[in-house]
Amino acid sequence: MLTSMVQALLVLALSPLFTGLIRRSKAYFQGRQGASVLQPYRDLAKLFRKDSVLSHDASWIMTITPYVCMTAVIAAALMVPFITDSSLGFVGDLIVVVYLFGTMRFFMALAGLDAGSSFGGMGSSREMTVSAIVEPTILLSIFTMALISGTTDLSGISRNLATSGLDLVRPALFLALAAFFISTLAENARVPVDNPSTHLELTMIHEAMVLEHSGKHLALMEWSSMTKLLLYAVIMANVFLPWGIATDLTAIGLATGIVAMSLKLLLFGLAIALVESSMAKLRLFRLPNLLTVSFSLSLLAVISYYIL
Amino acid sequence: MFVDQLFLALIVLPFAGAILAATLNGHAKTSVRIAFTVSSLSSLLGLAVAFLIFLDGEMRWELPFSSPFGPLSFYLDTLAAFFLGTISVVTFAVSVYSFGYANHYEGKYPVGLLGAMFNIFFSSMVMVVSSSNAILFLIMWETMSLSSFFLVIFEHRQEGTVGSGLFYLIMTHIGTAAIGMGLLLMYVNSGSFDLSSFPGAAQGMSDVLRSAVFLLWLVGFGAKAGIVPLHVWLPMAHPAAPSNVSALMSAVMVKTAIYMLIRCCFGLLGVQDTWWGITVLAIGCVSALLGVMYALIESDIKRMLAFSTVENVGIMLIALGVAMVFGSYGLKELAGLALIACLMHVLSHALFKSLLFMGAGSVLLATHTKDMERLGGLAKRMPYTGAMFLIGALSASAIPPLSGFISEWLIFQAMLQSFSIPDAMVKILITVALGTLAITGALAAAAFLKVFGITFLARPRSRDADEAREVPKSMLLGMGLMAALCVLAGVLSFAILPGLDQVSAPLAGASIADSLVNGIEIVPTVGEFSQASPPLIAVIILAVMGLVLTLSQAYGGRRKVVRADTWDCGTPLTARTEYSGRGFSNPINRMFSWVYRPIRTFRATRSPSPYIRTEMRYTSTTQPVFEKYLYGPTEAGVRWAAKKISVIQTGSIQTYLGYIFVVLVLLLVALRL
Amino acid sequence: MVNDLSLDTINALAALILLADFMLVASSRMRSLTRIFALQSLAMGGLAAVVAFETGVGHIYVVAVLSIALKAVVIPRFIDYTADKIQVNREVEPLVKIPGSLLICAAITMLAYFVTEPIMELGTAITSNCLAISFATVLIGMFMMVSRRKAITEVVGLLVVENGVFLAAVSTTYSMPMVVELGVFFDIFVGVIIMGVFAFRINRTFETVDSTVLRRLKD
Amino acid sequence: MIEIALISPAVLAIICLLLGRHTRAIEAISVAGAGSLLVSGSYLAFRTFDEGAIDEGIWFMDQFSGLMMFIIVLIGFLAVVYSVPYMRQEMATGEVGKRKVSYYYGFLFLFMLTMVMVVVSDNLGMVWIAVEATTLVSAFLVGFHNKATSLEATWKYLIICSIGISLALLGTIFVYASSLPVLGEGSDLHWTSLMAVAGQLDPAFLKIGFVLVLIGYGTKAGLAPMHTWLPDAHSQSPSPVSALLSGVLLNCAMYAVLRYHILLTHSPLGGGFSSGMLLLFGMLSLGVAAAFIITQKDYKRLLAYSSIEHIGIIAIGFGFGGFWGVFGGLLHMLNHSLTKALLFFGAGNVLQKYGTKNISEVRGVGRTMPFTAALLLLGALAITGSPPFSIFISEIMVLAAGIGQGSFLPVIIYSGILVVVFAAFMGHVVRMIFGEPPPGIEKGEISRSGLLPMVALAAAIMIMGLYIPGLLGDALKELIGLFGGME
Repeated sequence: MLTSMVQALLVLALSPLFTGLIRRSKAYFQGRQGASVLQPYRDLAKLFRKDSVLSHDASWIMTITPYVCMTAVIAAALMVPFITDSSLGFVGDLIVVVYLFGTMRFFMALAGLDAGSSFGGMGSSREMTVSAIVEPTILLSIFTMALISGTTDLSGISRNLATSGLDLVRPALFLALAAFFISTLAENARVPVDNPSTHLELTMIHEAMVLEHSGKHLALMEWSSMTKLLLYAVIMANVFLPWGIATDLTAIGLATGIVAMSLKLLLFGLAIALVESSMAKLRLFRLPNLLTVSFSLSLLAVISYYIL
Repeated sequence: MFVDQLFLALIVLPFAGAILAATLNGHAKTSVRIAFTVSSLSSLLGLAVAFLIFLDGEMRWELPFSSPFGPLSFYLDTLAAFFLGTISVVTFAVSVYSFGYANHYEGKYPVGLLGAMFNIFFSSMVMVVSSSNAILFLIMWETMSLSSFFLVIFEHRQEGTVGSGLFYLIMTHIGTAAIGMGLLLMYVNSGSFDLSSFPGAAQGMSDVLRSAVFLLWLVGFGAKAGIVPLHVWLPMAHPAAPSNVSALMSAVMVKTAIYMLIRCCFGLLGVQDTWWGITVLAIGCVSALLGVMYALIESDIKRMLAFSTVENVGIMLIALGVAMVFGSYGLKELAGLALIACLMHVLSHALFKSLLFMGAGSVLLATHTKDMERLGGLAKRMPYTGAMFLIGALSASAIPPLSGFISEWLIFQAMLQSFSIPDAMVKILITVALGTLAITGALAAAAFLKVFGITFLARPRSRDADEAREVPKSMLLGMGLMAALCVLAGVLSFAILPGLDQVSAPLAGASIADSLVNGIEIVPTVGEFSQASPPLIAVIILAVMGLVLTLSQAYGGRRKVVRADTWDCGTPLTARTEYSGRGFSNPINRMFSWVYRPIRTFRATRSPSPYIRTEMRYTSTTQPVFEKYLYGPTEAGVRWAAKKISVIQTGSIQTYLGYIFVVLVLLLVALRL
Repeated sequence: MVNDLSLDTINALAALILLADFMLVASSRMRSLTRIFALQSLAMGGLAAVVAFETGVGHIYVVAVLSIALKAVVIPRFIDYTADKIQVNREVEPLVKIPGSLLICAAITMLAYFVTEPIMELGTAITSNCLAISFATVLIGMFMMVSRRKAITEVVGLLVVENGVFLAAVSTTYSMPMVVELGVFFDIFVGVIIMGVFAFRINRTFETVDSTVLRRLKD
Repeated sequence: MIEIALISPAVLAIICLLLGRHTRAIEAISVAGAGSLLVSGSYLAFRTFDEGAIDEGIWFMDQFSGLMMFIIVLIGFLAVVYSVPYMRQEMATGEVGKRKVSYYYGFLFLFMLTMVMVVVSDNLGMVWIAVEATTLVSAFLVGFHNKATSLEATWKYLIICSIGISLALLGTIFVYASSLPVLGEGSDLHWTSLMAVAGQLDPAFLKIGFVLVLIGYGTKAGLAPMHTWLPDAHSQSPSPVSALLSGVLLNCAMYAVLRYHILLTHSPLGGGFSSGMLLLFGMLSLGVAAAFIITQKDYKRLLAYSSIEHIGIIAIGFGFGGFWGVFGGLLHMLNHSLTKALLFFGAGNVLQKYGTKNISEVRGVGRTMPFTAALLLLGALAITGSPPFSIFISEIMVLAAGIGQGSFLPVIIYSGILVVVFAAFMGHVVRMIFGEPPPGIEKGEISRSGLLPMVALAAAIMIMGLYIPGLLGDALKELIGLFGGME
């Protein structure tokens, strides 16, 4: 109980760092100098101290959305194993986590519509379109892991996988991992699905939705998005490649866990940055192809689990 | 004994109320009050009966006179009681809502008759789930259809209403014919019209015959439940009906079909073949997916909700199909789990769909339109309706820990357990169904996001929407009740599930209540596969929410909230600069254009410069695929044949005599040969 | 046992009835139609009388007398009267030309023999071989109704059918019980009168008795 | 005893014809007379139900005749009651004069007399005479309005039914012939005496006899393809007469066919031959009627075709046979009479209000005549086989019989056509009842007293939908034995 709270706080605290890391490495790959890895912290702190501007047209939905989003990611963070394999898995399993992210997306998209600007609507519309395929992909790829490890509890998956050595490794795992990786990019507004640093409204998805938020509200929105990104990375690390996770609360276990997690996150951060630097954003109506590929991969993962 | 009397009262009361309301038709206000007081009282009675049956286990009761088809008996077990309870709860809330809603018909339509039919409709649903005699069942089934038909065409002077109602009536009649044939096939083999004699007879029937009965019932009840491609009447009838009626039809009437499918496949026929389950599963998948896809692109709120009903019926059938597959492999616990998931979805869908239809009714009442493209900004003008509609939409989108989420979660869990099935092909099929269900869930969220976002948020798109006012208190009360239940049924689902187990245990052959609920946790499986605790999720969400609010207020100090115009590149902010509903769903419309087959036209008036267009016109309509390729040709074919046959009535007496001559000669020759 | 002369007479009369059928189909004048019908009815009556004589059943005489009185005298007169009154064109105006009609009637006669063959063998009556002719008469009567235009010809056709039925009754069962036989005659008589009444009315309303114009009611 | 039921309508007819222009007196006497006829007829019917057959020499009544008798006197009484306001309205609009009204009531009673005679005659020859007499008498009622169309209808009715009935006479002769070797000269063509020796009758004669009787009386019963006169006659006659023609006369003709069917069932031939023929013609009628119901533009013709459909169902019921088939067939005869009478009465009100028989010109009956509309809608639902009305019960019995027989193809066609008919029929009626009435149509019922018989019929079909009175049920079960449906 306490461990998972601490871990959730840790995730929350480290998420800007992870975002900073990706931005920094992306800059490196692109031959730019880039800002410090701590820049996201500064941005958030600045935003927290600013007044919020709300649209005349917006309703109470706009106001509650940042809090709902933040709540949803924190609740999800409580159910995801981080350094150790303990989390509040008995409260909610992987489906609950995925649907908590769904809640966040739902409210974000509502807020996008609420201000009555055409950009917000466009962002919401595109976000929901993308998620229509991405969400099932995520579910199916984690289900594959649930089947492999015999539980739908995320901690349980990590534990069972980590403690059984390489016994449980199957081709399905890699198919699921590939599908999940593409979905992670799509869900977290990364290239090639979305461009997080775009300035052109017509190409935006995620940014268009939060366009009308400002000040403290924007800070919460940004922070919850960062946390979501980190959580996806953590899930990827702990569900698909959980080796090294701390299965007990001894000092050695924890140390191994921290080191393993840091390495894995670094790796994912670099991978994301690499993808973002080497690929161009896809046109919106080319996206279905990519997403369908990832969905098929995840479906194939489950099927191959049964066949192979 | 006490239950018997309550049940008698439950039969008599609505009829008395109906007669009274119809007689007082002239005094609109009084008749509305009487009708809906009676219906709310009788729904409370229904709830009491259901509750008592859950305590006692079952109840049998007979009408005091006999018929050529044996005694007209009623039998309620826990399954029937569960549906009786669901019907009653929804009817109660809708009755409360109707006090306010029905008043606006005063002076325009005979409200007393609305109230009378409403009561008969309720009563017929009660009797459908409780009839034990096949013929009595058929009678009540058609009474239910007829009374709902009259309710659908209540606003008969509206363009298209009568046509929609007729289509509904015909579809449901086709269903009744199939059901009747199935029942009679069973009767022929059992020698008794009592449903309780059917399971025994089913044992002695040949495979082909039993499958024929199964398919007949699947078509018959499927027509009522709205399975694709028999769903076409739903988006026609539900929008045409008064909203309180659509709430009842969508939330509980289609459930009576699910009830009968469960009853037939698990009770009357006994699960026999795996392919039955697979068939139900496949139909469920297609219905769920197509239902939600059409819901997504619809811009009429009530039509959208109707398509969403198709989707949810599909989801229930997926769960039922999985239960049947498990049952066919003798996996009783898992069959029980899937069945519980199905029942939970029945319950949660009843709750949120009635809430949403009532919400749609409130919107309709306040703005006189159900076209999303003319709405908007209602969350500020009708805050309570908006909030409650949002709760319904969240539940429909399976947002934890609302009831819709719990049921979907249970269905996922049941499907994940398919690894226990020995046949790999079946496992893969269930996996595909699981993927379908996941896509359905995501699309449903998009659809409900759209309906809430476009209707309630941003700026109003018409004057009607701009001038909308909050609806009367009784309507809010009805909706509030359902909204509260949507939340409670989710959070307190650990208390509901043992009750559902009482329903499923006799059908599936195994009780899993002990393992399913562990304190406030739900452990939907054998072993340690997965678990969740809805109340804890609720607690965590509330706690974290409080924490986030407090901390974010604390950090950086209290900041002002400034009101300003939305930024829109400097263009004037009008209703036309908002994103429209059609625009919202356009990416998906394009992505799945092979399903929707949209017809798009683009026309621009020519002007001297190619860069300056004085007028541009873009239209996009979706083809009604099933109407165009299935129902249209069928009707045309029947009409064509009728036209051909009707040539024989030439009007010439010589021809007529010729017919007799020919028939005589033919028969004489045939006799000789 | 059976008087050869009677048998010959019966066969000759039956042949006359069949001949009358063909003459009816062949005739193109209204007047001759009723004459031939009267002749046929006379033959019928005669046949009945012979049968009565041969079997000694008293009431067949009554039948014979009634047949001759009604069908050979009263009804033809009545039809002629009606036709005069409403000034029917004297042409029969067939829908099927006369040579064609005759060929069809020949085919009908063969058909009648074909279908009645097994029954004739069963028959115990001395006249049972007339059955084929009675069927032929019924069918030819119907054919007349189908192929002729005028309302009056339809009535005549109907009466020919009745004659066929009567012949069948005489040839298989030596006619029916007395009370029935009387009732049948009464009905036929009243029927013809009523049809005459309506032929009047139709003529008044449509100014024709061509029943092919009666085609307003159709689908 | 039976003579009373024969004499009283004859006397009433004569009184009506004699009274001439004293319309009020005729009306009073007619209603009272029809009422007393109802009492005496029902008494006879219930006596047969209760005690079994009554044999009075040439008059004979068993439960089957009892059922028919009850239908005749009941619908007859209601038709007379309905005729009073109907004829007054016709006089008010100048359609008919006082003299004609006396003819109308006179012939109405004669018509009832002939129908009663059909069902109480023991002698099959007498049955034939009575059936022919119904044609002759009712021809005047069909042609009552003396318009071009009604004359045309009458002419077709007279000619086609007469030719049909001649064939029935031929058939009767053959059946008589089949009995001669057994009974010799003593054969009196009485149905009871034929039944007594049914086992020894000659099958070849019976076969050809039944075919001719079926075509003959089938013409009168409206079985396709001999039905052609029916839509014309039923739509052209005054509405109360249509009710009698559709609801009662068709049943009487069917009754005659079924007497022979019973005979064949008990003969060495067995029931298979006649059942098969009934099934064939029933199916044909159902199909043909359905086609016309779909394409129909005239609501009285719609009802007429619906009668063909229901006669088809009755034939199919007896064709399937067995307990449920016969039960359903018999019950359907009663149910169809009640329902069709209700609908024709309703159609009469609509016709007098709107002055047109065109479906497309009648809109918004619900607004102009709410009670008629409600009863009409109820009747339409009932006639198309919706529960909780009685026709549903009999139709489901027929279906059960078919399924029990294992004749799946006919069963599928039967149910398919019933669904199509339901769709088409309701489509027509619902459009008439709802919507906005055309301009110039005043609101208000034609008459209140005209609604009374309709309400009575509606109540009857609703009650019969759930509950069959014990006495009737027992009588029908007795009859099932007679039809050989018990084995």
